[in-house]
This record gives sequence, structure tokens and C-alpha cells, in this order.
Amino acid sequence: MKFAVIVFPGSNCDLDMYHAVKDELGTEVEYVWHHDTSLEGYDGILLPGGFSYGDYLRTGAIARFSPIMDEVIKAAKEGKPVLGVCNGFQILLEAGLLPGAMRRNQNLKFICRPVELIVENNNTLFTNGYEQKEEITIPVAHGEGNYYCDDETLEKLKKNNQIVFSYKDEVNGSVLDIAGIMNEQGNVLGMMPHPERAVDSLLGSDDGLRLFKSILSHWRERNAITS
Amino acid sequence: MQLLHEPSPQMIKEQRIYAEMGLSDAEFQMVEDILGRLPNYTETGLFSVMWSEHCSYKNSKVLLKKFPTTGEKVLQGPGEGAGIIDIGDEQAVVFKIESHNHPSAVEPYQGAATGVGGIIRDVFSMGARPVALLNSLRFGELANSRVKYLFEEVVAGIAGYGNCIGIPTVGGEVQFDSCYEGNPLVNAMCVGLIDHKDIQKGQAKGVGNAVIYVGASTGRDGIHGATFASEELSEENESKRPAVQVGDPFMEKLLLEACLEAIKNDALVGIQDMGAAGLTSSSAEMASKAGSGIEMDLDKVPQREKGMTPYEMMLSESQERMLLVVQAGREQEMIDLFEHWGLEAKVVGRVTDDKKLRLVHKGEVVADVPVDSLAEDAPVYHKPSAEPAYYSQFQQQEAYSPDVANINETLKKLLAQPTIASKEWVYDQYDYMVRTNTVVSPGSDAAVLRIRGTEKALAMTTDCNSRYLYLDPKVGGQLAIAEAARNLVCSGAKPLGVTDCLNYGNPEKPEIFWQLEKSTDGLSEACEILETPVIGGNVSLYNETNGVAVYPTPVIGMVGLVENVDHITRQQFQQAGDNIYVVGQAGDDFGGSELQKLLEGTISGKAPAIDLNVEKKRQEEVLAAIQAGTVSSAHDLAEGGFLVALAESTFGTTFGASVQLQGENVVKECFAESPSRYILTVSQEQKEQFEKLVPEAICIGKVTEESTIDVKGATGEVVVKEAVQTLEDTWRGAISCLLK
Amino acid sequence: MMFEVKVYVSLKEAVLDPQGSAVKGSLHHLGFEGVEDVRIGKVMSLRIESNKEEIEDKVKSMCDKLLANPVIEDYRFEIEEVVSQ
Amino acid sequence: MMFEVKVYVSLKEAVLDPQGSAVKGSLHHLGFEGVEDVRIGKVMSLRIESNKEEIEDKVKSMCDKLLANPVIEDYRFEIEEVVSQ
Ligand SMILES: Nc1ncnc2c1ncn2[C@@H]1O[C@H](COP(=O)(O)OP(=O)(O)O)[C@@H](O)[C@H]1O
Ligand SMILES: [Mg+2]
Repeated sequence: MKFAVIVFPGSNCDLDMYHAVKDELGTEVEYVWHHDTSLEGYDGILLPGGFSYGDYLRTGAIARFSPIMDEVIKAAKEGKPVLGVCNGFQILLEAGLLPGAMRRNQNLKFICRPVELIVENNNTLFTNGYEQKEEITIPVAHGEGNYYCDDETLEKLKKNNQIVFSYKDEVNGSVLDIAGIMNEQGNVLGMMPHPERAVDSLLGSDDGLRLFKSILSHWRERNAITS
Repeated sequence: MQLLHEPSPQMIKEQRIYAEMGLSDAEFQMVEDILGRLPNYTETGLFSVMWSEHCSYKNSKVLLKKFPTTGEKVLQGPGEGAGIIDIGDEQAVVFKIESHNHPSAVEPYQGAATGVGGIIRDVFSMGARPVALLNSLRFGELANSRVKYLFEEVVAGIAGYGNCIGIPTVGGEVQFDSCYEGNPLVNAMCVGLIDHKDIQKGQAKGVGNAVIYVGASTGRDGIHGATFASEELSEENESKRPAVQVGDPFMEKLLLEACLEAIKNDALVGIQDMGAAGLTSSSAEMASKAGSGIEMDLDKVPQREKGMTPYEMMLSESQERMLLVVQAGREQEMIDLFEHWGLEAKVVGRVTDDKKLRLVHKGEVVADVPVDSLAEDAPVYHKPSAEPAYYSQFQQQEAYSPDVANINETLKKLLAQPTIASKEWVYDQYDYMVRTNTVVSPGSDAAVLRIRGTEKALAMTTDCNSRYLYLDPKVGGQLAIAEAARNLVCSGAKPLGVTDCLNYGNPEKPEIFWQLEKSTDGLSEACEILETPVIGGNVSLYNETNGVAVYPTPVIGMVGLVENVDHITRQQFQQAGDNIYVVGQAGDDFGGSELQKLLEGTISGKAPAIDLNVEKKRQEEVLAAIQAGTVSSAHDLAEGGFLVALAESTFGTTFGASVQLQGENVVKECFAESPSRYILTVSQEQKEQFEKLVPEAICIGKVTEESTIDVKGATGEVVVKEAVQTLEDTWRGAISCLLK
Repeated sequence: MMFEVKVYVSLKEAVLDPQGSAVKGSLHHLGFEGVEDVRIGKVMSLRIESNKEEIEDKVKSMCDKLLANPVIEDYRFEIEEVVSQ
Repeated sequence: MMFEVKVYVSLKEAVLDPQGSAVKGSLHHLGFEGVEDVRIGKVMSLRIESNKEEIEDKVKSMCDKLLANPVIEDYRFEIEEVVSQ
């Protein structure tokens, strides 16, 4: 399986994502510059964290118009796994691949610390390696992770089991303490916490590694069946 | 040769316009002698910024000469953007600290943010990849609402810049004392990694080579910032304040990546950031170092505002700009490289052989001065020095002996002192993990980052207890170096070298100059003995508001090498049943202590005495014990003394401690701030080997399963018995509580 | 022709505004009584060279595409011709 | 009496506006030509209960103390009485 890490001007967790996949998961991965116009040959798309375009105007708002985004949208439609973390999540929201929007954290401050998450749905290609309702520790690092959506959207998210992760304790003011959601098809996941920062116990936690492993094992299974 | 609305050379001289720019009469005469004619307005401006304290170190140079700056591993000492130390395997560590005190006093968010931006450029201009940021902050007491505002905004500004650019802010210190009320200190440090082959010099070599400008366009912001930083803050000079610079971390991120790519290209001859005195210092210094000259066409300089004069362009301190020298004929390669990152690179001049800085504007030469006269020939002063009256008074005082009725309650009060309390409120706002190398995050003695692809790691810290320096600048200087080194040793690292930021009052006052003189003596001596050469630093003088100076505050940034990640040690207890050892005896050291401040509201007396040879021996023994794998946790005793350190070792763990004090004098045992001391924990299996390695260590008790601090006196009486939770809540919540 | 355009972007009524609440809190804290509601929005000032017929559509399209996020924000704008001096 | 107050806060002319530059760049990139300058400021809408004589001073003092940062920002405001329905 080969991953693409999309690099926008101002991305800064691209390296972390790259090393998580390459060193810890042990799979192929390449950086793809935002000016590129093809994602051919990649089986999974990773949108890393950071401050694309300085997050000026709104987080993710400008990056959403990078040339590569048409390809990301195409890949999502084709059913390829697309994971957006932190700023990557914000870009997916702006691009309309996921519903809702981000506001500034409730306390108006940047928050960086390990937090406890609850796996709300382990029946996804991103979370099959976790137990349902398992509590895992993954760090957050964001200033605008206060997720908002209207009531109707929220009902839909709940009904379709699109809420994948929630914070165990209140962190940033998000509706229902949502930490990560996926699209209806289940192949696009956006989450504020950084699984790529939790892949090595030397740095505190490796609970994030199973997320990448889940994607890989799902891909392997599927390709074993179809081939 | 002059613009219409600018004063003529005659007027500059007759009306002493140079004095407003910061030049003295004698200095102006020197300029006239150097040029053999009167300087015009632009030229006067060039000299005034380059000869400011900030750029020329004219008042501090004589003192900085005392620092040991060489060593086997030093690849680059003071003089370039940042110093460099070899760490083996063809790799080196690059680091530097810098102040942004005056800008932060005026506009705390942007002042702090641009301070971070500036120090990052210093590091990547050497060719290094910045890997970590630290900071050292001083504010007035948190009871004051302006202080709260400054504190919150400075922290937000540091976070805003570092988080956005994606360099982890991994450590630092914050202290509060009323002397900093009008003049907070904001020092930022950056640490980078480099391969030996990539080391750059800021040199303009090769006649005919292109001088290229990259990054943000030039505006009128920060004009005369360097001069401003060389004066006291007062109400009169408020109108002279330059337009505030706003940081653009996004621009700097692009600049960083593009410059690191450019450095790999052999067309690049030299590179320097435009820091203080912007275009002037970068061009003059690069030419002077290479023994060449530079001619620039100012019309080519990207300008943000209309109608800028040569004076304004040359003195602007707009942020996020770099100056490159590139081989003639290969300009386009560089332009394309920067274009890829969405940046404009513009050829603005050429290297010449006449050792002059020549500026052309609208077809006319508007300045023509020898580069060495700007970069090298600033006058050097040895200011008069006088021992302040307070010092001899303090020296004669009897040792302060505090009167403590209830040790338990006093411990709680100490833990809530903002200088001791948890700084979580601060570092929660910093992304200290990005780039996923941070092994020890903020909250231990030093931060530790692994070096990817190796077994090694780097430990880093900033330290300075300025109260000791106020009481006794020489001893205080020694203590600052010793504490920084000790913090690294506790993390499992061997200290490599020092970067320092000397924050003092007005050096024209003999008592302040005396402080500078004595403290640099102390710093030098400690660096010598502990074998930590000074590889760079920064001087920030005139830290006074309305005549009141800050305490002498030479902030020490120190970096150490952990040979193997297995050696990484934290201050937190690791397992129940481990033996708790103390290294070093408590003395009657309460001068300048947290306890004295708590009880008396002020400080007085003598600073704790330190024997640097004892310090060194203990550091070596403790490090050897850590490297031998015999130590589970290590913490140095600092502000607040033994009990505070013991409590801190339990915070963030599920453990408690049960210990018995050795000495008779309980207050001394609990709270004295005698230096060169450690709390170490050692498992039962390692006990024997450990005791051989650190013969001085005394076992005083055990890490307990039960989460209680249980301290008994020498005769068995209960001194402290308190749930860790209670102490930890007090300590953790203190700062946010004070901010409400 | 040169136009001076002001675009006002504000959070939708239904969306809680953490910044506004904080400012309200601080105002109370500073002793300003009677402040009942605070909402914080953005105002963008643009200078745009365009012909008269197109300017309105152009600005609307800028807002829809980039300047505002319809999920949480509303916008309105004012267009003024700059009379050249 | 109830007032609807709008406070407009903008960066001073000489102060760099990185947000504005980024938005301008993005608009160009999206094909909107002719955008020559973009500056981004804030607009705060406050509802304040106050008597008529005091409201103006009150708002001015709020701006000076909290709402604007005089070192880098300018402000202006509009006050309108809310006619109770
Ligand atoms: N401004 C700051 N930024 C980041 N970390 C900080 C800051 N101030 C304090 N810390 C962290 O809090 C911890 C305690 O700091 P301090 O009490 O100064 O430690 P020590 O006395 O061991 O030097 C350290 O890990 C330090 O890095
Ligand atoms: Mg320490």
C-alpha cells in the first residue's frame, strides 16, 4: 500500500505523518506538493496538520483551493481512504468532504497536551484495530478545534455512526465532544487529535499506530479479495 | 545627494540631529574623520544603528571578551548568527538566545512573536534545521493587571509564532518579581541541527556576485528599532517608538524551507538574516567579514509602502527577510528555487572589491561608506564601575534565619508561589511535540529531544535566578551556569555549551556597569570550570523604566548531549520501593530564597555560596551513575529547596515519598537553597553500584505506593504529612488562579 | 474603475461565539455594566479594479467561494466607487 | 435605553497585515483579477443598556481599554438606539 502525504504551504506535521507511515507502519509513502495535479498510484491520502497558508482568514480556507484538492476530492469519491488530521481535518471541512465547521477553542487558547479519546465507532476502515468504546491516549495541538454543526447534521452524524472519536473529557467546546468524524461512505476521516504523534512509546504513547494499521489491514483484506 | 525634506549634512552637524539618532558628539566627529567629509542623512543613519549598543556591543564588548569561547568541539563561536558545537557523526548542534524586551513591553503579542521569528532566522541562516525553541520570561508580580496582560499576550505571541511555523517550544522559565513590572524580559532561544558540510557563513565573497533579497517586502516598521532597544523606556521616548513590527510566521515557514533548500545549492555563497538594523547590518557585516564591498540599488528592494526613502529602507526592521550572496550567472536558479515556495527573490546589488557600502537610489549615489567602519570600527567603551551601596550592606548582614512555625503550611504556600508553581498554563499553549522528537516535554528539569536516525538525544534548558545576581552578581552568575548544567545532567546529558542573554539596566550608571562586570566574571569562571564554552549570545541593556533597573538577569541557555536515549532521565519518580537519595548538604542559604521572599516580601543578605569544583565533581558522578543505568529519576534542588523538589518529583505520578531528614535544623533541611544538590531515586537492585558511583549520596527514604508526602525529622517527629493530590492541586492551579 | 469594497462577515445567530462571550466577560470584569451581548465578526476592506457592471457579481462570488464559510457565517457587503483625485 | 453598537477595529496603515496579503493572493489564484489591496479588521456588535448621555463615553472607554489595541489598531464606532418592538 502506498500513501501520499499532501504538503500545503504552511503544513508542518507532514514530516510526522511521513515517518509514522514509513518507520512505524513500514509502508510506502511519498510527499505530494500542493501544486501537483495527480494522485495516481496512491492508495491512501493523508492530509497533515499545520497552518496551511498561515490559517489566515479561516483554518483550511485557502488550502482548500490548492490544485491538488480536486484530486483529493476525486480520490474520496473513488472510495480511497482519506485521513485529515488537525489542519487536514479543517481543510476537509472547508472542502465540503465532511460536514460542519471549526470555531476557536472555547478558552480561546491553543491547547497542546495528550488527551483521552473514546473510540465511538470501531467498525470503520480507520478503527478496526480498536475496541468499541476503547479509551486511547492521543495528543491534541490546535487553536481551532471547537467543532460545530447544526442540529440536523448532528442527528445525521449520530444516526449513521459517523462520529468516530470523542473526547473523554471536555477539551475545546466541541459539540458532543466530537474529536473525529467520517463521511457517510466511511472512507474519509477527519480528526483533531494527532495519531501520527502517538506511534512510538518513547514519545509517550503508541495508541495512534493502530489507526494506521487499521487502514493497512483493511486495504490488504480488500485487495486480497478483489485480486 | 540628498532628498528634499531631509536635513543637509550641515544641518545634521549644526543642529546635532545625529544626537536624536543616538550618536554622541565624539562619535559624530569620528564619522566625519572616517569619511573625510560630513555624512548625509542616510549615512548618519547607517552609523547610528550600526554603532548602537544593540549592534556594536560598544559598552559590553570589554566584558564579553572574558568568556571562554573555544573548546575541542566548538565549530563556531560568537560572531555569526549562532554558535555551533560538534556532536559527532558529522552532525552539530546550533543554538542562540536573543532578547525582545523593549518591543514586548510596547506590544507584547507581536513583540514576543517577532522575537521568536528573529531567533529562528539566526539559526537557519547558519544552514541548520531549527528543531526546538525555548524561552525565558520575567514579569512583575501577577497581582497587577497590566502585568497579567503582558504575561498572557507574551505567551500567546510565542505560541502563535512557534506553533504556526511548526518548531516545538519545549522549555523555558518564567519568574515574577516587581523589578520587571515596567520592563518585562522576553528572551527566546532556538536550537538547530546541522550536518558539518552544510555550515554557512554570512559572507559576501566574490566580486561581481549577486546580492539577492528574499522574503517579506520592506515597510516603515521598526525603523530605528536597534537604537530604541539601546535606550531606557520612558514617557518621553514614546513618540520616538518605531511602528510595531508584526510577525508573519507563515512567510517565515516558507522562507525557512526555501533557505534550507538554497543552502544545498552550491551557487549560494553567503546568507544572513536581516535582524536588527535590517538591510544595513546584513549588507555591511557580510561585506566586512569577506573583506569586500557591496553596491545596492535601492529601487530594486521590494517595498510595502510608497515613497520610502533610502534612510527608511536601510533602517527598516521589517521581519522575515534574508540577504543572500549568489554566484554571478546563477541568479536564475535561486530565483526559481524561491519561486517554488511562492517567494520572490530579487537581485538588489553586487559584491564589489572596494570595501565600501554604496547605495544607489533613483540613479544617484545616496551613501558611500567603508563597510569596516560600520561593522568593525564602532567605538569601544569601558564605562566607570562602582560597587553599589546595597551590596556592602547585604554582605555585612548576618545570615538570614527564617522563622517557620508550620512546615506543612509553608510548603503549600511555596508551591503556590508563581515562580515555583507549575507552568502548565504556559506550555499547554505551546506545541511542544510537533516534528515528533520530544521525549521529555516541558515539566522536567530539561527538555530532551531525540535525534532521528541516531541513538543520541539533545537536552536543553534556560535558567537564571536573578535574585541571587542582585544580591551578589559574581556568585549569582556562577549559580546560573551551575544550575543550567545541573538541569541537563539530571536529564542524562553532558553539558556542551552556553548561549547567554545579558539583560541589565543602563550601563552608563556605574552601579549597573559594576553588576555587569561582576556577573560576567562569575559566568566566565563557571563556564571555564564546568567546561561549557559560550558560543554566542545577546546583550540587552537599558532595561529600566523611569529610572528603575531590572535585577541583573543573564539568562543562560544550555544544550547537552545524551549519548544514548536509554540514559534519558526525568524528575518524576518511576517506581514504588525505589530508594530516595540526597546528594549534598543543606547550608544556611536563605539569602534571595523563595522562603525569604515569601516571609519578608523582599530579599536581602548573601547569595548562596557555591564551590564550583564540588559542583563539577557531583555533576560528573551523577551523570556517570545515570549513564550506568543506576538512576531511576533525578531532580536538582532549586527554588524552594528540598521539600519543593521532593514534592515536584511526585507530581504527575501515582507515587508518594517517605523520608527522614538528616540534619537537626528542620527549616534549613526543608527550605534552604544551597546549590549543587540533587534528589535521586535508585532501585534496590542498583543500590550497591550506585553508591559506589556517587559516594556522597545519602539514602533518606523510599518512594511509596501510597500517594502521600511523609517527612520525619531527625528525631522521628512528623514534619510533613500531606496527600500528594492536595499539594499538586495547589501547585498546578496557582497561576491560572492568579490570572482570574 | 476602482472600487472600495467592504465585506462584513459574522457568525450565524445560532452559532455560539466563544470570542464574543470572552469579550463580554472581560467588559463586565472591567466594570462596564449593561453589556448584554457581544458578537465578533470580520470586516474586509478590498480595493478592486473592475468595470461597473461586474463588480457586484464579482464580490458576491468572492464571498461565496472564499471570504465566508456558509456553514457558520453570514455576510454582507458595501461597494463604493473611488473617485480618483 | 438599549443601544446597538458597532465597533470597527482595523490595523494601522503602516502595520503589516499578513492575513490580508494571504487573502489577496488567494483571490488572485482563484482568478479574481483587479484585487489591489486587502486589509482585514474586526467588527464587534454589542448590545448595551445605558442612558443616552453616557453611552458614547462608555463605548470610547471600552475601545481604549479593551476592544482595540491602540499600539497597532485604529477604531471607530457607530451607536444606534434600539427601538423596542
Ligand atoms: N516559558 C516556558 N516555556 C516552556 N516551558 C516552560 C516555561 N517556563 C517553565 N517551563 C517548564 O516548566 C518546567 C519547570 O521550570 P523551572 O521551574 O524553571 O525548572 P527548573 O527550576 O528545573 O529550571 C521546566 O520543564 C520548564 O521547561
Ligand atoms: Mg531544575
